[in-house]
Amino acid sequence: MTAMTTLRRIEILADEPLIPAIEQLAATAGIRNYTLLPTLGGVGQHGRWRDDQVSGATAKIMLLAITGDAKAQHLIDLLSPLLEPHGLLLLLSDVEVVRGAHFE
Amino acid sequence: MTAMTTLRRIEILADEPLIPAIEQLAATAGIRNYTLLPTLGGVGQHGRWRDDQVSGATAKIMLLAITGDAKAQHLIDLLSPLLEPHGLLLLLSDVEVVRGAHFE
Amino acid sequence: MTAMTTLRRIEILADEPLIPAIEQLAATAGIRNYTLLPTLGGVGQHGRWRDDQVSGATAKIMLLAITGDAKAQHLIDLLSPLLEPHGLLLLLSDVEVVRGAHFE
Amino acid sequence: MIADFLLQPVILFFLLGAIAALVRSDLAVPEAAAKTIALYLMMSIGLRGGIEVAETGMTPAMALAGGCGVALSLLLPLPAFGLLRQFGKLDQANAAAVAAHYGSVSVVTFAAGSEVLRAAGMAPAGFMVAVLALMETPAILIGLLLARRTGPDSLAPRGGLLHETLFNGSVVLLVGSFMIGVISGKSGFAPIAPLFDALFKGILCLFLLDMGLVAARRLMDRRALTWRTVSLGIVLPVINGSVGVILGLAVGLDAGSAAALGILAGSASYIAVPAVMRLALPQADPGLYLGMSLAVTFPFNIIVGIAYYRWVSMQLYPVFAS
Amino acid sequence: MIADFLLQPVILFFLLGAIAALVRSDLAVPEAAAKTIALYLMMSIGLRGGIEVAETGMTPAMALAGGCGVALSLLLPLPAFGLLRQFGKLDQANAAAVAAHYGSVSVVTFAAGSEVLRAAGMAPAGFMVAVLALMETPAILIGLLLARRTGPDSLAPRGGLLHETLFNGSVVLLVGSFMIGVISGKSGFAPIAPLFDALFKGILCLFLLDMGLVAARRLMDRRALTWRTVSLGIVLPVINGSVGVILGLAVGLDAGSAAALGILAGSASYIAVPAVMRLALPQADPGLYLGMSLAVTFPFNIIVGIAYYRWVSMQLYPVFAS
Amino acid sequence: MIADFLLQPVILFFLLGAIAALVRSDLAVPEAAAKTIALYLMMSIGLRGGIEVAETGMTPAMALAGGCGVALSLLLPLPAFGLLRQFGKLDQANAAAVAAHYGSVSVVTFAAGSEVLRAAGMAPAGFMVAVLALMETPAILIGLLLARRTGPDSLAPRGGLLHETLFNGSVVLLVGSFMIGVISGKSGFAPIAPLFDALFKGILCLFLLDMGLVAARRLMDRRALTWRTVSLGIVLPVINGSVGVILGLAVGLDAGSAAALGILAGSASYIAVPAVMRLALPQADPGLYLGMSLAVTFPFNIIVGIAYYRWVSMQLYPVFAS
Ligand SMILES: Nc1ncnc2c1ncn2[C@@H]1O[C@H](COP(=O)(O)O)[C@@H](O)[C@H]1O
Ligand SMILES: Nc1ncnc2c1ncn2[C@@H]1O[C@H](COP(=O)(O)O)[C@@H](O)[C@H]1O
Ligand SMILES: Nc1ncnc2c1ncn2[C@@H]1O[C@H](COP(=O)(O)O)[C@@H](O)[C@H]1O
Ligand code: NA
Ligand code: NA
Ligand code: NA
Repeated sequence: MTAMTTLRRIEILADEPLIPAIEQLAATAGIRNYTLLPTLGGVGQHGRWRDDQVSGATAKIMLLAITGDAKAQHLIDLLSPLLEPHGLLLLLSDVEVVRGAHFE
Repeated sequence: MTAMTTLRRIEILADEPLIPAIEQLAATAGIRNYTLLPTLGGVGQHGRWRDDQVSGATAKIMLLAITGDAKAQHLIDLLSPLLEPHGLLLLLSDVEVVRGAHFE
Repeated sequence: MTAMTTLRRIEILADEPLIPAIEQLAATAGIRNYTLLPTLGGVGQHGRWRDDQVSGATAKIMLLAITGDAKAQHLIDLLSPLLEPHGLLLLLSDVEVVRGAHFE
Repeated sequence: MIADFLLQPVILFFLLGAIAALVRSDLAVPEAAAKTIALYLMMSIGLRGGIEVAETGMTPAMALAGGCGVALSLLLPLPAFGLLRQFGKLDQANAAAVAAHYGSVSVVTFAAGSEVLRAAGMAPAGFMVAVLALMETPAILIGLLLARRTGPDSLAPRGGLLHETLFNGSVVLLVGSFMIGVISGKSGFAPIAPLFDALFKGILCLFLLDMGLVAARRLMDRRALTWRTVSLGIVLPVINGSVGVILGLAVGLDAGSAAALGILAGSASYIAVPAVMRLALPQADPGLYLGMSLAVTFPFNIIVGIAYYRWVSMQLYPVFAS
Repeated sequence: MIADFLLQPVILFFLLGAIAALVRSDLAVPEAAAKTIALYLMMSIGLRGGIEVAETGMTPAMALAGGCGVALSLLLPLPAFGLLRQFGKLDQANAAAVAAHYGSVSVVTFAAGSEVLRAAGMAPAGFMVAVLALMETPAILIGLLLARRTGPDSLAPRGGLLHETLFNGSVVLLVGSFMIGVISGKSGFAPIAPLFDALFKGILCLFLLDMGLVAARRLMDRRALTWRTVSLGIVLPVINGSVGVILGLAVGLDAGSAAALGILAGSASYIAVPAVMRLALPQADPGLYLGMSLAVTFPFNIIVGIAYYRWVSMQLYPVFAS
Repeated sequence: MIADFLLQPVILFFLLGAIAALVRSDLAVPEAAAKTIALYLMMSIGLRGGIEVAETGMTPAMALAGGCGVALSLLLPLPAFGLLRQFGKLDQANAAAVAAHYGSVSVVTFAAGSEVLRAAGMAPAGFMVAVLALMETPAILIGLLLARRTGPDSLAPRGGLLHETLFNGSVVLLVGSFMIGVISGKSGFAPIAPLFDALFKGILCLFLLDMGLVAARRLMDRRALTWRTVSLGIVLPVINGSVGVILGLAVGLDAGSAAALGILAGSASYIAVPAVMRLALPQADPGLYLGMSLAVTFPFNIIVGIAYYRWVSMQLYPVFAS
């Protein structure tokens, strides 16, 4: 039976133009590896959005990063003050992986 | 250290034409905020599908909603009888968020 | 209140050309049902990728499968030796579903 | 002549797509491209039909053809339903859903058929585009009646299915483009003709390449298809198409327009109808109705049906004209 | 004449899109197609402007028009900001963001307006494309000054907002295509003219169909719009456009180019500016500024504004020319 | 003359894309558009080659050129492998993967090169498209032999790699379109020529804009590239291309076709080969082989290589012809 390690799964939904800045914040927290996922639309307290823009200004992207608890906390601390003004969605959960060392 | 709140993460995979109806059901359960994610294809007991249609009739969309336990239960109760006839996939898990109040 | 069953959620991120082979491995482990999700790009120990290829040779797809613990373990055992050479990402977590029998 | 027809690039690209799927090639047309091309085809068909009507003006033949189209869309599902229940051994919901598909029409079959007729000097009248639009939806209503749908458990939209049916994107775009063609006329069309006229056949090749891939992949996944349903996927268009041609000739349409009415009657929807059925008859199997319409009837019509309806119209035209 | 204009296919497709959205049809243009068409439009506009400049050479009028464009982009946000604060009752950040949008320009409004002017024998000079490119960004800088943005909590890129502003994809593509047009000239353009010239109006129809859908859907979601902001979405273009026309005529531009300057001044950005504002002024509401520019001002300009700026230019041209 | 060549819009758009990436602009061509354009280019190249063969009939030169193409694809990886191991300091798997890329061909380099040759009155024979298709895959098999792949741990498909290799989407589409061109001939092509012929160069501009973005972004991420591998990305095409031209002239091809054979030999695959290598040689680094072929060799060929192969062919043609 393959040994698993429990880590933290962070998902951040953000406007497309903000993604490079979030990547930089993640790097500050020591998180260099991530995956970007597309989205189609949604509704939040700032209203409804849809990926209907030529500019992509209101398109959103989901950034997924798997990391250890300390780094996850560090990134969350960095992001917390930005959540409200930039309308970000931040989700945290547990996840198990093989090769835990790969994620340090 | 930023304080986190544990909430419920609901994911519903449904045919594209059903999404507006599911949004209405979610609103009935008091869930107004959600995000829509694209999919490419899959296999289930109703066979294989692929987003190969001009009509989008067999394309599916994933609806993601983060909410409290009571509303999640309410939505699941509403959706349960529809899962089988409409070939829906419904997933529930725990998720932690900052600003728990934002999700009431 | 609708009864829920706890199962395992497996997510596998893999290069597009590998997906058929991974489907076959999953079938070997008794997992026949799954959903495919698109991705946009990412960074890992093998560097940065982006879905910028006409060939799709460096595009990646996320395969999502919900299954019981035994089958999940079986698939993970099959995939473990392939994770490093093929640069796969494998995630495992708990998930609750209605109609647990549907997922046997 | 049939050989000539089959050797046209547009048909050959359909076959190429089918072959690519059959040898399990990874060839694929991006989904966004296929959807955009479908929009283009509907705009182009609508515009060109509308412009022709702007030229010829309204004629009694137009009203007659429209009436025939609506009648066919309403009535053809009835015998189809019987055959699907008896011979096809389908349950009520599935038989009703499939019957609705065969009462409705396929825009791309009409497009390919019109090109064939035009090439043979039998161009259908411009108003046949309006008939196409009129035939898309009545069959859906009949299908729902046949299914005697009750279902308090349905996700069907509050606004009612009628709304979904009437304002389906393809119906709106086709009717709208037709009306834009009527309003702007030949001179208004001239500046946009390089896109909507000159490129039409080339773009149709690209679309049929994709249809070949889609149709063959569905045929290979043919979980839902039996020899009975496959047979009906060929028998229904032959019957419906023949009825369409004869009705068209009977009310006095020219041979080209009657052939086009046959093509419409013989074709099966795979855009508007499935979208409504997913909502209204979830218990019907999309693998079945899309399998029959896309993987059996569409290829049959492209390769054999169109030529056949045209042949029937040419044979019978003298009989009715005399 | 206005009626003639409104009955052009390109306008009718805009209306069709809007109607489809209003009746809640599921009609949709895939996002990837809309983005690709936008790239095509910018390449085509840039190339054709550049080629014309290659033909006529650099002229003093060109420098003058460029100066006017930059001046308008820098100054028009100031009175707009005042109106948005006082009459619109917006807070500082929102007023500044909206003002920046109205100082900047809309490429598609310019494209549609140029076609209208060309059809009326009032083709604007080729260098107006360069003016379009010049006007895209100065307004952004003024908008940020007006907002007196401080914010240590901002995600604004380390490279600075200036970089984002200057190297926005639409600016780079427009300027680059313009320069390619200048370099390769008429003979270099000939082999690619079938794509970038002949198809332009047809593809514009497809794009405006999508713009109609997007504008009307935004109007229906109009959470952020009040009667005050909607009114300003009409008043601002009328004021700015009139100023643009008069300034153009005052510095001696021909009637067509002055009308084009009016169209630019009267139009509001919905590509370059929103992208920067999401980064730099997150507290400003995209529902507001995209609602105003896309759902109010864009349709107003397409249906009324363009014709109005042209009319102003024709009326006043003799005054200034004398 | 070289300057003339470099000032063509198609090259300038490539440079524009590269510059946009270098200044870190957010300009991007949607992925679905790039894929669709690639399909279009292969259909167009295949059709136009096939039609020319339909006109000229089968010739001995055709068989000879095909034989040369296969020989080059099989043999060029061998010296390349040696250089990559010795000078490039790559391990066996990486050297084998890269060698396979340089034995195979780039469709877009061929397309751009053909346009250049045509413009210079040296149009290559239509059958060179068939040679292009023939050269795509043999190199893959040699590459796998060179890697002496064993690997029970591989995800390589049960159907075997041969299937993947032969039925790769680009191979199927190119060969299929070529055969459709041969079958339907000039008269069958006429109705679809407005799409597949007239628009070709314009659409190539759009594609090269994207290639410029992709190539420059890869160069900037150049984790996997060293000065040694970058040098080989220039040396290999020069050697391979020269061999191709000389072999072509030696077997008696005209100067244009020999130059085209040089372009094929000198170009490196970035569509069919990487897809197979991801499956068959996962330990080889895509950052390396796509970096070399897309970010070094492709730009080199577009900007210098094509002109060089043509020059070699023009210089040596008299020698061989005498
Ligand atoms: N409870 C939620 N569940 C899922 N997605 C959400 C939720 N709340 C917000 N979002 C997403 O995050 C975006 C921004 O949220 P907001 O800042 O509340 O407007 C929304 O448009 C949604 O796409
Ligand atoms: N066990 C599973 N894991 C992941 N996705 C599933 C699973 N079962 C069903 N699905 C998805 O849900 C769709 C409908 O399921 P079904 O009703 O079983 O055909 C399938 O086509 C899959 O995309
Ligand atoms: N820690 C992580 N979090 C999220 N995605 C990851 C992570 N590590 C790797 N990935 C994804 O998996 C791909 C392959 O990983 P690697 O083999 O490390 O290059 C990367 O390009 C990412 O898209
Ligand atoms: Na029918
Ligand atoms: Na303006
Ligand atoms: Na080569």
